[in-house]
Amino acid sequence: MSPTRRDFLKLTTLGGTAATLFGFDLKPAYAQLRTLKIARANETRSTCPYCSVSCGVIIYTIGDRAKNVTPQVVHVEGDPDHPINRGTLCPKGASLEQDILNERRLLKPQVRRPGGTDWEDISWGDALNEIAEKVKKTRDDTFIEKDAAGHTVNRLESIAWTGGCTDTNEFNYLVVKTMRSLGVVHLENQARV
Amino acid sequence: MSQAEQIIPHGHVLRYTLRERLTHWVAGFSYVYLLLTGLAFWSPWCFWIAVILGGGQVSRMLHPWAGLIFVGAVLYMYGMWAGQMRYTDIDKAWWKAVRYYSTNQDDKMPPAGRYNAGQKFLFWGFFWGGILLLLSGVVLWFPEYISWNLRFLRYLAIIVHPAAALFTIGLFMIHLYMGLFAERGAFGSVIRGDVSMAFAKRYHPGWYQEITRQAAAPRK
Amino acid sequence: MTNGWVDIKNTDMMLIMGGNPAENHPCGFKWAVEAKRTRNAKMIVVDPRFTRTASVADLFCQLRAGGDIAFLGGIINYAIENNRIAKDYLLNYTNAAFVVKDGFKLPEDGLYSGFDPATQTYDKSTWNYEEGGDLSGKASAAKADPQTKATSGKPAAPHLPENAAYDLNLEHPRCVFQLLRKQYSRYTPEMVERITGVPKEQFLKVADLFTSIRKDGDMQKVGTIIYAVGWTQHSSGTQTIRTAAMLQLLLGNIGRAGGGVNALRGHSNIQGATDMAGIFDNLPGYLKVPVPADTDFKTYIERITPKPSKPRVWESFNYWSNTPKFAVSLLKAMYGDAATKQNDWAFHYLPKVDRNYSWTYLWDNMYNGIVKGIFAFGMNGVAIGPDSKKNIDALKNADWLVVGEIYPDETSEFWRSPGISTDEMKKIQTTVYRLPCAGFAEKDGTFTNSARWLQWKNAALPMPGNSRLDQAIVAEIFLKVRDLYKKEGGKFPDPILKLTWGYTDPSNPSLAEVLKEINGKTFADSEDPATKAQLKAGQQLPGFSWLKDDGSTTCGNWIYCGAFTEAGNMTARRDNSDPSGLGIHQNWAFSWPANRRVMYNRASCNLEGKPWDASRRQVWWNEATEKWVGNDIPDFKADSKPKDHMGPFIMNAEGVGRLFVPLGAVADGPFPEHYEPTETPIENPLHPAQTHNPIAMRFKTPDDKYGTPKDGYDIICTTYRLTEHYHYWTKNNPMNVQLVPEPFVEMPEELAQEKGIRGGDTVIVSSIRGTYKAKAMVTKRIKPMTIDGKKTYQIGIPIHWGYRGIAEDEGKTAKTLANNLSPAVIDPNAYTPEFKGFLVKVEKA
Amino acid sequence: MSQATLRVQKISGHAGGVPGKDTQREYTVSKLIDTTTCIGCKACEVACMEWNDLPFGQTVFDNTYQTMPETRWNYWNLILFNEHEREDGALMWLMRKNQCMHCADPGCLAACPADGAIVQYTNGIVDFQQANCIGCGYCITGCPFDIPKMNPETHRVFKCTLCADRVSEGLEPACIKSCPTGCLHFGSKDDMKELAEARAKQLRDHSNFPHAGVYDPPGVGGTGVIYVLHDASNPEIYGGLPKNPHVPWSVKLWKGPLKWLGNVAMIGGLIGLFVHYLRYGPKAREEEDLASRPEGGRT
Repeated sequence: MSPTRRDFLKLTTLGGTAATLFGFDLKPAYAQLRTLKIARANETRSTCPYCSVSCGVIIYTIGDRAKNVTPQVVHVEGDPDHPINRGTLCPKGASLEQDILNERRLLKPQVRRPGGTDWEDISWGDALNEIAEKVKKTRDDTFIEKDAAGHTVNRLESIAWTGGCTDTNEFNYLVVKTMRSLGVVHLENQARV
Repeated sequence: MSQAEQIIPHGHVLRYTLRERLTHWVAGFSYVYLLLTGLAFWSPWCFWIAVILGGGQVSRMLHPWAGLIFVGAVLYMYGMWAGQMRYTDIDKAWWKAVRYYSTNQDDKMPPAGRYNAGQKFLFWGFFWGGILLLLSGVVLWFPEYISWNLRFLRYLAIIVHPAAALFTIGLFMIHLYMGLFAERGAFGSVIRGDVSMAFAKRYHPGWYQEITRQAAAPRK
Repeated sequence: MTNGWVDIKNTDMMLIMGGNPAENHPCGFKWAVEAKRTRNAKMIVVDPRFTRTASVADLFCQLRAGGDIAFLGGIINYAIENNRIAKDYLLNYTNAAFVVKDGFKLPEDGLYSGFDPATQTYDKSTWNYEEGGDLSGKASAAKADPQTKATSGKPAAPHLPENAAYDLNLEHPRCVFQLLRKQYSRYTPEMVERITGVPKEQFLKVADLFTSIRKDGDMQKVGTIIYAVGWTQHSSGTQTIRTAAMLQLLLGNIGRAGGGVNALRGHSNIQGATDMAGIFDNLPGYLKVPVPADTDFKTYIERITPKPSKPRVWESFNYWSNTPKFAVSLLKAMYGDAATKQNDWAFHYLPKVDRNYSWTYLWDNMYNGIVKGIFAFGMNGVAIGPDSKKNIDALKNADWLVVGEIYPDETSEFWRSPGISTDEMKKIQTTVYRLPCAGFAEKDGTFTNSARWLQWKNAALPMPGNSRLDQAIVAEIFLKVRDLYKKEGGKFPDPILKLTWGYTDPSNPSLAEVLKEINGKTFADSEDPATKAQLKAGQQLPGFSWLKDDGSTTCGNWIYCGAFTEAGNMTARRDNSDPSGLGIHQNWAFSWPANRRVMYNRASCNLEGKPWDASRRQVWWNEATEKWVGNDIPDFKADSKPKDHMGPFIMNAEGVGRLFVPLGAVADGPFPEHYEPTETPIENPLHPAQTHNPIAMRFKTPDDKYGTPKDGYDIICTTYRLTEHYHYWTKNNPMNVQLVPEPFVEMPEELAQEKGIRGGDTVIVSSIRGTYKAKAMVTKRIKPMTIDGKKTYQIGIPIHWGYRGIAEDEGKTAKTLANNLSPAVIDPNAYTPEFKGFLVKVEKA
Repeated sequence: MSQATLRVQKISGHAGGVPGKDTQREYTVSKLIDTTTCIGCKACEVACMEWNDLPFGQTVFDNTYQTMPETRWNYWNLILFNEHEREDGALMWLMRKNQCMHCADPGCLAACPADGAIVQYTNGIVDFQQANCIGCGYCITGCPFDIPKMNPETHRVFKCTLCADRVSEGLEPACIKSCPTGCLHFGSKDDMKELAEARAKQLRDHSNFPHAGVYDPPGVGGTGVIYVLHDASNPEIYGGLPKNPHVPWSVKLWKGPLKWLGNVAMIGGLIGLFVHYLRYGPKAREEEDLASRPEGGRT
């Protein structure tokens, strides 16, 4: 940066004005700008979770991944290297920072009991144990081993899985593995609708 | 406060009541502030004035409020003096003879009353100038609320305000010159309120006659 | 997409219909704009509304929602009658020359041959090719005695003939081309106008412009068709897409850079979800799900493995002949050592399916008490519909619901949806668990985009609060269930106990490990006979050509084989170079199948193996090395000589593209036929006696009602998304809420005038099923239409609001769901609900 | 604290010339907005909000896809949506990204009285320095495009900075980067001009837009944001894009002749009065003289 630069905050002082009143200043004038907010932020390449174009996005987080730092997102921008979006984003992708950093996020497991009129907090352990018990009981109660014709069907019609559009392939694979092993046939996904 | 309450030195006569003097100085001080900050906005070469007066932001913030005070004082003056500021035949003659006035040949002037035609002009000049400054000033105060369709108002204001201001500055300079330099005693009159009989007789012969007639009349 | 996003830049002509990519896929749409800018490509947009896409189109045409098959059929008719077809392509790369079985009947009366009104199903045995050889030049003979074979009776078990009859002159009256011509000769411009409401002159403009690329048989230019759920979400969705595919085959646009039929999927990973079989009727890699009649693995494999069916003089690669390898490797991946040749590779661990368990049936079955527990992970079934009220009622009947979400959604709060009183709430016996999951930025793993690219993404930051990774939640539930079965025993525990789960951290599987498992590995040293490449036991497979049906390989999804090889994670590759300039980007991420970017790219060359257009060279036959080579990976048998005449459509048993779909691979007819939407203002002008798709699926609960103009429902309504919002997700995002703060209904000025509605007024839209309340957007962009002589209005509703969201919680919306209106009726092939083109009425609130 | 800076070539309310002007070679940057490929997706609106960390505001449905009626102090970039019927009856849905035009002769800068509150960098970007802004709003009046907007809380005026902070670091503005269809471009003014003219020619030759052209109005010395329009003869249809924008006449009058007139009058008046005093002096030396002074006599 030029050592001769001066900025405008100084210019507005009387002295500054007087200096230019009685003699023209040939030192170039500079104006201050906001510092580039992502200059030292950490970059993570990711994929936009919205439509199927799969734009590459760069998630900028504060901190240099040092142990004592909890990263916080400060900006999200398109990945210019990505062959499809080449850095561009739509209004949804461009606002991903607000999706990551959102005060409406669910932060704790909750349960609504039969007949309940509000949510109750529940621990992860209790929630998962209860769910596992319900899965087993429902399965044991209704599992169909043979159909009317005597063919082996080994299916479970009473439990359904509905998967979302932003589940990763790996997650979906785990779902297929676990659900099909339970015998689940009501296995559906946003892909249908 | 009535005239009677004020002690007038011998050979002097009350020209401005306290109320009048106060009003004058409210208008005067606010005008000076307006002038200084206005000049700062008028030309970059004067922007330093704003810096001295607390910075551009403070100047911009207070200028309209000072303007309201000034216009308020002017309107109050209107209430006090409008009746005395009517244009008369003597004023007509006065203007015809103004060259004598400006060359200090006051004896060649027609006998002015409490206010000569020049002062009346000053009064009306400030009154109408004040109105223009107020109207244009309000637009300039809140330009963001003037919709795009009414933008001509802003365009008008931005030219009317300085034009009116320049006009009043002209009046102001003459007023200052007359009051401080040309007419010895005039300045004292808006401070203490009284002028010497001689002053009254010389500059406002009509008024002088009026008050001496009043003084001669038996008191009730 | 048969092609890819970037590939759109190579096109000369775009027909965008049933999709609004500018709105819903803006960043992909750039390549359409690029084609306009760099190639002067023309863009035709056909849509019920003048959309954002239409705003940059060269030609826009307003269509009645649900008139798509008629419109496209009309273009097919125009192309044939004006000889704007790709003759060589048609003859050699499609089944145009195949001769269809006698007894096959076109649906002049709305029904194909074989319809049984009692069961509302088709006997599809006549929907097949004739067995036999070359009938070229023998057309007259066939004409002379058309009845001889008709009496031959019903074949016992319909299968494709090994030696299909054909007529290379395309003159045989029963050859596919002649049937096609006959079928669509009824779709005259006048008929198109009656059905679609598009004035004849305007239709002809579109037909002329789109087919102009094949003027005088020139093969150089290429046209693409781009669509999305505007086609899918109809009771005839699949057939609409087929019509487009047929048109593209006729014009020779498939397999070519800048061509293809390009489905723009609506979400980040529903292509992946389809590939991975997150749907009831598939197993990963599009393997068909077993049915009860598949009493053993052999029966199953025989049923699902096609045999070549082609003219004897041609070749067919018939890639699905490898099905056994894919199936065995999948079962080995799932059950490991427990899957042995002796136990049929644990075939009976898989559930057998003999009925429809698709999305709409799922809710129907829950409504009827069959489904008792439901998992909803990132899936807001109540808002997504169709018929949201029915879905809420269904959830009331469930015992338990487990929701994995990042925001409070409609489904998890169905029990306190608007209109449910505290007393009613107390009667709802459903237990609801709402588990906080991780957002996209907090997870790694791959998404598969519309162009079939698998792209690895990295986790950027930790999860907030006490939320958990989705895969950790599922793993924990599974492990706990498994423990319970270990401890207590229970019904058929084997598949649960034997499921492979060898992840380093079983309760939180690393997704990279899962991807390695999906890719698969070999248990034995092996060698590729063609390339002599070696593979050692335990190594990752380089591609699906290495798969074996002897149990020596595993693979969780054969089409993803090659995604994580010994060379590492191919989906994380980031070399964006593109030496050909065709937007192939061979070394960026991984594209299934086998990293090919344009499917069926053999069809981009003529019979001799030379590209139709020398300026867009994708693949070609290298005479010197006697191999198919190119900028893309040839989607073909690498050493198949052009003179062997192997068909480029290697996934079809015929080896060629199907203008005529035999044997009910499409349930409602070998050729698409226009049927009216379930709720329609008119009778079908083609055959008033058969207005609807005879096998479209409706439901029968008290919540399932279908409206007619007689009930006062006479306005056609479509639902759609806005570019500023994403489904029911961004209503939680203050930025998107600021962009479009409130729900609205788009309607024509004329309709608004008639009803005394001004822009910004609150209106109530009602179908026979429910109501929707929002503000009116009165616009010139939807015009009234004349459908079969009747003045008809269309309106449109963006779907993005519900009863939980920023605006909703602030009390700024009426908290109604757009899918209160939509009917539960589905397409008989893809089972997708009809979200487009149902009937409503509109009133000022 | 390290801070980025940019060299300045024009300064508002500044006494004297611009320090260091014309002592270095510079190039002018420009945005190109091709309205014929704009799909009104609002990515640029969001990118602007996100990059500049602007606070959210309330919006209401107003029978349009447009986010809000006009730009705000905290919303610098707004796409204007207009349904327009052509003479042949064909409907056009015109979308125009509206923001600061970064005029070569900026009306805002001309009108601004505050020293250094508005600057024009040597690359042509016109930027507001809020620290120096006095909140007078003259820039609002000076702008022929209705761009600067006042924050009522802080009484400072804000507008698009053309992402000067990004540009100074060699990056393109946020809106440009985000634009999905590539209707936005960024580069040197010369390059953008060339690109724009070529696109306009393409529209004239290959599309049905015989009046396609480039909007780079000379009234404000050309702009740092240029448009390609389907119909350059009628820019008003794009949400009131002025056909021949210029700095308002009153601003010119005020900053030009009136300023000179006023200065001459004021200084002349002062000199005149001074000379008058020298020549004539006071009407009377002392108050006491008044009575005894010979009538009409000179002192």
